[in-house]
Amino acid sequence: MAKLKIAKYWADGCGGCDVSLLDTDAKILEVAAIADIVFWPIAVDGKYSDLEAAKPGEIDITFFNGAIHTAEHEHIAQLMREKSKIMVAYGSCACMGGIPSLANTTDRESIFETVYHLAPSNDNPRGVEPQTRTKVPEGVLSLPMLYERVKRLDECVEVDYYLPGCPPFYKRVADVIDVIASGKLPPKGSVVGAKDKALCEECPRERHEKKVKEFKRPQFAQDDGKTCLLEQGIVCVGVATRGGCEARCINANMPCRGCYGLLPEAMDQGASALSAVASIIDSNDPKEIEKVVNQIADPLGTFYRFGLPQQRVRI
Amino acid sequence: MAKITKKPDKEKIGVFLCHCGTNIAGVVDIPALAGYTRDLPGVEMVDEYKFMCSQPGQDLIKDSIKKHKLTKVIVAACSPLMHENTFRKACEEAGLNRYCFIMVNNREHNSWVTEDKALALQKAKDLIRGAVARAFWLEPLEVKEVGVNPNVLILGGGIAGIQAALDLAESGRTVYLVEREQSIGGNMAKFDKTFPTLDCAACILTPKMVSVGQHPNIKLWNYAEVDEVSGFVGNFKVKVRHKATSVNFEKCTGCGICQEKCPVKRPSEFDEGLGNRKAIYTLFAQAVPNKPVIDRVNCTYYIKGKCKVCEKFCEPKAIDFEMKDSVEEIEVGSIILATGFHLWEAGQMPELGMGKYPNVLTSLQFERMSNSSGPTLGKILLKDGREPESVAILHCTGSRDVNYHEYCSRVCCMYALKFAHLIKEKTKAHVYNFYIDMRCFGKGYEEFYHRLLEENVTFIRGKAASVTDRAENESESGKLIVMGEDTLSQKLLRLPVDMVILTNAIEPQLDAQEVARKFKISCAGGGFFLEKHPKLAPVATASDGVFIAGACQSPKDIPDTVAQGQAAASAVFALTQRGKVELEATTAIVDEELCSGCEICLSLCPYQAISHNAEKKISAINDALCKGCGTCAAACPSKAIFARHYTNQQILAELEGVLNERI
Amino acid sequence: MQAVTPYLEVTDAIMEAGGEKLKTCLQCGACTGSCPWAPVNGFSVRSMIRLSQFGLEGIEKMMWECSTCKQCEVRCPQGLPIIDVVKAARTVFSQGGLLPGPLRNVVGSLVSKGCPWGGEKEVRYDWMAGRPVPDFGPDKENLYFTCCTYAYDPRNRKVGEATVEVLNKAGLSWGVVKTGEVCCGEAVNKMGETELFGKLKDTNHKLFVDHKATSIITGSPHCYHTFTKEYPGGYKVRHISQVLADAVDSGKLKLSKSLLKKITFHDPCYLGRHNGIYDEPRAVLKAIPDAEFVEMPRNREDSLCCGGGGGKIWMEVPAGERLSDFRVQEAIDTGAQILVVDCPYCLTNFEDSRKVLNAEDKIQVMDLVELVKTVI
Amino acid sequence: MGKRYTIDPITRLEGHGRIDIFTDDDNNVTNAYLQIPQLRGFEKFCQGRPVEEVPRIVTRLCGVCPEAHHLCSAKAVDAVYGVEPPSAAKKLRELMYMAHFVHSHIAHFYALAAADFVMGPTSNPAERNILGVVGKVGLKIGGEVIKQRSNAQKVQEIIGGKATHPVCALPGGMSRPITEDERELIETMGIQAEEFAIFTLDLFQDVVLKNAAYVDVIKSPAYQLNVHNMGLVDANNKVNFYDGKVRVVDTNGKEMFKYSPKEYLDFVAEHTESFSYLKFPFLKKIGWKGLEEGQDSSVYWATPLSRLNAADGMATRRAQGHYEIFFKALGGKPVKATLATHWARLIEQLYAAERWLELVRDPEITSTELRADLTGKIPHEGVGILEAPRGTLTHHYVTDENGMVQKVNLIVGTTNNYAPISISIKKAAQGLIKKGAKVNEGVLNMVEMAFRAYDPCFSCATHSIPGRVPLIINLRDREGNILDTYKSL
Repeated sequence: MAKLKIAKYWADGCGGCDVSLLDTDAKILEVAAIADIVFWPIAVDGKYSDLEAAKPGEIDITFFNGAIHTAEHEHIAQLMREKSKIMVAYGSCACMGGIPSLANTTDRESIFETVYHLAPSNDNPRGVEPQTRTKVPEGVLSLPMLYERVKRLDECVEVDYYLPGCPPFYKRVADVIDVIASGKLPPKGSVVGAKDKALCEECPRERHEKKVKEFKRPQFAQDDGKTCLLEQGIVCVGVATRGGCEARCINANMPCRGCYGLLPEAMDQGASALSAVASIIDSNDPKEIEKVVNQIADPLGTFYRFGLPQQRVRI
Repeated sequence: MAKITKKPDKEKIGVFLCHCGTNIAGVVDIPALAGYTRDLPGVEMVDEYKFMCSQPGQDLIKDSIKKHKLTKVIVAACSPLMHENTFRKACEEAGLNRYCFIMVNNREHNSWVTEDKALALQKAKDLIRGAVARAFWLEPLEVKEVGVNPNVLILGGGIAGIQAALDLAESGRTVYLVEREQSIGGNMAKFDKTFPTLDCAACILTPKMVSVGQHPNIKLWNYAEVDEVSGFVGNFKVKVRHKATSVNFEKCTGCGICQEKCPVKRPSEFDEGLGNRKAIYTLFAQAVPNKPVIDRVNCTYYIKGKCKVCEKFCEPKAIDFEMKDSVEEIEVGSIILATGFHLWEAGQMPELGMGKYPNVLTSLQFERMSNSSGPTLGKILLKDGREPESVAILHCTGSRDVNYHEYCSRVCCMYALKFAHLIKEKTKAHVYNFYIDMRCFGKGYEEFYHRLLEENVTFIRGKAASVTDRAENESESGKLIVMGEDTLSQKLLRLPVDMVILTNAIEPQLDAQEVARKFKISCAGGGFFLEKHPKLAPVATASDGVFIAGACQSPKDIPDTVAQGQAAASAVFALTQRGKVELEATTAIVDEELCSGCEICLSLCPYQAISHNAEKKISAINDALCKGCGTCAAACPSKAIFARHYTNQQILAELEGVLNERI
Repeated sequence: MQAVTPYLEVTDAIMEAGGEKLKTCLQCGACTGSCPWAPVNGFSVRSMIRLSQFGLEGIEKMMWECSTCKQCEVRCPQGLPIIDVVKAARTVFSQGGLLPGPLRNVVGSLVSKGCPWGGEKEVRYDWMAGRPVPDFGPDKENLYFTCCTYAYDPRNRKVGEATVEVLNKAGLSWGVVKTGEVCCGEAVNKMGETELFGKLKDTNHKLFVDHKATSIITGSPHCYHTFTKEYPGGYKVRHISQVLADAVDSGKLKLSKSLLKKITFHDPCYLGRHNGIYDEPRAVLKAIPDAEFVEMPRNREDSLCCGGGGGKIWMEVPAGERLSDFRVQEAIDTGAQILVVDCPYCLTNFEDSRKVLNAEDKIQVMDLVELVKTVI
Repeated sequence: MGKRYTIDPITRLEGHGRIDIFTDDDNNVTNAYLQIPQLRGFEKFCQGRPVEEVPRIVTRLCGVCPEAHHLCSAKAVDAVYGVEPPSAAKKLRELMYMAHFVHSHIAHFYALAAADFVMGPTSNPAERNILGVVGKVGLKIGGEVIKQRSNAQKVQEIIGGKATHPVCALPGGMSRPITEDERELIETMGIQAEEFAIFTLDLFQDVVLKNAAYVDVIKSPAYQLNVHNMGLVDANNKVNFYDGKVRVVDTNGKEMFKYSPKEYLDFVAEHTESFSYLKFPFLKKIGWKGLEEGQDSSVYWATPLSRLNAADGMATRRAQGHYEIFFKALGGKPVKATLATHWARLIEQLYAAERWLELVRDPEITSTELRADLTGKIPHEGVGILEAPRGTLTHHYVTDENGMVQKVNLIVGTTNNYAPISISIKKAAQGLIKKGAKVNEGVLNMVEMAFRAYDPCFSCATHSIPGRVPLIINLRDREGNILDTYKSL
């Protein structure tokens, strides 16, 4: 078998996805054995012109991480799509928007206001804001306009596989590399490197009847270290999140925030989580239920931490 | 990250448009609708008929299924509540699974509520498009049948339960009649006369009670309660706890000597606190069975460890102080709940003086007082033994009142008239009735009201505001003063009377919620048991095989209660006579590939149909118990549970169809 | 009988002005039967509501009979907010200066001076002169809000003065914002002057927010009611009786002096029925050494209105119709030597009735705080 | 005006860090601009979130240094609640953080910086990468690099739940203790980390310091920068990464001031230019004087080099030895050679490894007393400061009384260095691009070396561009026409 040509690229992300690939350690050498990395800016010097010169379909697999926040991101995504046989949305940002898409709770203007006018460390007496065009003595400098809304990769180009996680757990990345090496790829559109079952399946904690009288924020809860966090009144999104990460946050005694994304049959991760959490409130009294629900500090930012661009009802 | 979904196979859909006379066709342009429908994807044929539910209409559907080899059928007619079964059967007779059929409600949802014909046509198109889109995703479901145990459990030995028990026993069923008091009879046994005919309540009730006691097919289990119910329609298992009576009924002859000799005196609950009873006691003289029980809370022996006077005098040696509760499990196929009502304590309305002034009585207290076997032997007397010179009867005590019970208690107007009559008959007192509206709706009721008007009772159109003993002048001293406005004369009234009778609201039994949970039925607003449908299935409940009768369903008078008792009996009869029941196929099912075992669903199921499979670490649903309510499917964060016939795909396809002009 | 035609525009106007539940009235008359005014002047709330349902003449007179004591509301089987209907009727009918004369003066004074009693702004804080009244600031926990009546009315001033002493004795961290307070607006709101009320509310609310007040103590139940029910909030509000009950309960305030007297307590409508505060003042009274506490026949939820609410404190009520006269008599009949109140309107009315009834030697009327002052 | 070169203007390729170098008619560099063309808005969208969740959100500022953000955020959140974590919790945090420094510095040195030195700055770009380095130094060493970095990641994963985007810090403490087995494992790895740090320093000596040509490059004027120095120091003015006060030492090596986190607004301010989304922090007491060097300028840097310049020494034995060698070799404090930053980084790596061992051998490290009592604490406002591998990191939060975030301000490691990087680039360009000289890829890479010394991470800085900066360098004439373009994606 000829060596595969693999590319990796990021858009609006944090670089954690690249680190996750490095974290496969020895596996990365196996990758080198089966594939040539033709394009990976974090580790390999490459030329944009090479990429552009490539023929359509010349790259076998592109791992694309990060969400789409500027025209540039979209442009590269389209270019990579054209040049690649397989496009993998790598990591939560590419799959579903990720944490950068929390910016969709606000707008560009408010971000500018906060960063350039309200930040207490600002010394900006003339109220300067970044401009798309700035005249300097030597010429004109331009900046790209930010999109108003952060998008998922598959809102811009067709995606063949989704590899979720923030970042994807390196063991699952290694699994996916094995699958690629074996050549036995699942049907297009599949989620890879994650389970079809919710995180609860992997969660080592004990479960009993779920009846919650009160929701507590983690810092005020006395976690016993072994009982289902939800049962202890600590909001955990694991019930509405794909497994695959081996419940590492929960093993560190912290609740899941849903980075592996929505379950195969679910339509909206936040709605699923919310309906599950709402179902376990131990009361029939609407007033008490309202009181308990209000104890959930930040439903939007908790249940849609990673997937705002994916929610069915757009804000 | 949507799951890969398979495109549904090609379908042959037949659509049948019902005119419903002019009900639908008068508003919706049926030919235009037919033309539109014909072009929808998957639609093989479209036909229309004046009355699709008629025999020719059904034949049309059957013939078309065969002729066109239809795989799915849609009928656009009235509400599925009316004729879904009709058309399902038609489909089945033509060899098509009944779940491959959809009914579009083109009448209640459209023609009856839409004036603009163009809009009505548009809406009909939208609804049919939705049904067609959904039809692709429908799957045939298997309908299972189970046998029905002919035995019946009736909970509650009031008039409703008595009537149902007698009817069913006559039909040859074995009836377990479980009553928590030591005698059957219920509230009716406390009444004096019944309105509007003024029959003596005991005269019409006791013969039935005796029949129950004697009937070979009735197992009368008094002083017993249901601990646990499991199983499902036709196959219930019920654990009944026989409370320790401390009296061996086999040996007891009912001679009554023990009651005579017992030194303890307690206010009698049966007499609503107006008279006394002993620590060993029967409820009343005509009790069935007429055998006493020991009230262990108040019995000197149980408190202090000695006394045993009753034992000393009991010749048959029937007293058994060591008796313990015993639990017996029975198997029955159907259950009737006839648990009756509770009379609201008006103590929550302090302005009416209940509990504060001795001559303010509840309605049941008055019944007991007026009853010739009651504490005053039927005499209407004040606390000091005098006969009252004036009595006020206050209607709507805690009924029709958002602060207490929003509903009308339905019987108060009539018994208030009866009380007025009895007072007039037995005393020289003047009677005032404070009412908001006079509700006399039954057979002979208005006539009874008319009779009372002639009997010189004063009717005051206004709700009494307060009762006080604070006299402002000599003539008020020693009286109860009722304040209220006569709204018709627009005068504020200050009425000094000797006695005040309240018409306390009728409430569900205090443990109604608990009983509902045990039998997996629901409670409606106000806490009364919820029937399956107020008009179409008034004695059935959401739990198949469990029926309700009498005041546990809503406040009602004796004629209605007896009628419902018989209705419940006939429903049970029909069920047991058939001998088999179909289990609803539209149950929920767990996808084992998707269930993570988070156990969210477990505590949510109102029918306790879900259990945790410890081996597979996932949830499992018992088909026979599941009612397909969908609560678990909605809550399941994995969407690993889906409700058959209402899958997400089906619902979304229908929505998509309704909302999207192009499907 | 003269035939009339319903004037439903008026009905609509009343419904729009806050009486939207008007039509749910069953006309059962429980309200009239409960109303303390009905027996003395024949006022029928039900009748007023009926007329309102048709927009007929007569509302405009009847509506001023109500002192918003809430007795009817608690008994209304339909849960109709009757006071809102009265208020709405007043809003509709008093537009264009149709207020009864005495109330016009009140409104004028509120507009120009921010107080209903005609007192100048400058003298509002005079009562504090020479008294240890701390300034409210960031270092203080509680802001004490001075009711206009305590500030301007000579009899009521004594209550304010007692309050200073008692709060200091209890070691409470408190202070007064000694500029910018205006009337809480409760009465004028019930008089239907919603716009004026809005202005007063905004002024005080801004004062609270500007001073970062998180906890407010009021002497008058009317201020308490308005701050908790009508103001935007953001601060905890306590009535002085709650503060005293707390201080007594926690031992911060010791009631150490003996009081060999029989005392009774009158529940002000706005403390009791409107806000459910019944136990706190009683707890304080029962903690007074040696005092014998007796209840009047009409107590707690059944308490008889003094007749001063809803603007009626400024209106002339003919002799024989004054509720306070009946109430003081009721107190005398219990054998009590002191009638304790904790509302400036009740205090004012009862002091008047004492004189009218020539009962000045039979019974004393004291505010709760005044009485507490004498036993610490 | 000369010829107009138009090199395929890939105008849509605009999301990368971009350097525009303007030349005059004689092809002399007149100015150079570094533009950062993106912004993500964490400061805004963290508003309304519960403050305890912020440490779990801000990790996504940067997947390369998430521990820095997690722990800095945790410190700020502690301050918001006005609590100090128990000492075991602090030690556990610092232990994780030392592993993070080791991981980060290894990654930077071997994956990014070493290529320039080991392969040569003008070597074939196709080989100028980590694989080239491994090829040259040997596969065994390559394997060791991977192993050591991996070990450091493992330690962070044990303590933090995940190495990339840890979750362990709660207001006032840590969520989970470590077991004795875990402690032993971490100790074993620490011993190796220390050895490897020594090895790397030796390697640096061999390939860089013993090569006169490279030393010339390091000392060449194009790579000198005369600005103030910032760094976190402990009570003894020794370098500290997790805790202490920020010390600023001027261009002459004299202490200008020292401040604690909550005072930061008195000492640092940020200047905005319309051509970039990134702000320029500067010393507030001096005031913004533009992109200028010198004692009078308010520009400072916050890098491994500045940290060494700003401190009086290292708190561990072996690192202190190298600290002394370092300043002796480079002519005393403060060192102004940009490229010496690489060396400073390796000394820090050694310090981190030594401190790692100290902490893991502390008997308290397996304690389960990890949470401060929050009862009765009303959250309000807090500032956290620590040293990220790429510079001093400041997180500042204000919350309502329920601990819901109302304001967030961030001054991130690399942001501190925006002004010095800009000046360094301009100087390098002016030094390297001369009249008549052919501008080739190698020359432009040498411009980029000035930039790379800072290990700039604009993922953090603008909370925008992830990972190492992909660059476009445009060479423009006075009219702004692009003469030449160099792109590294």
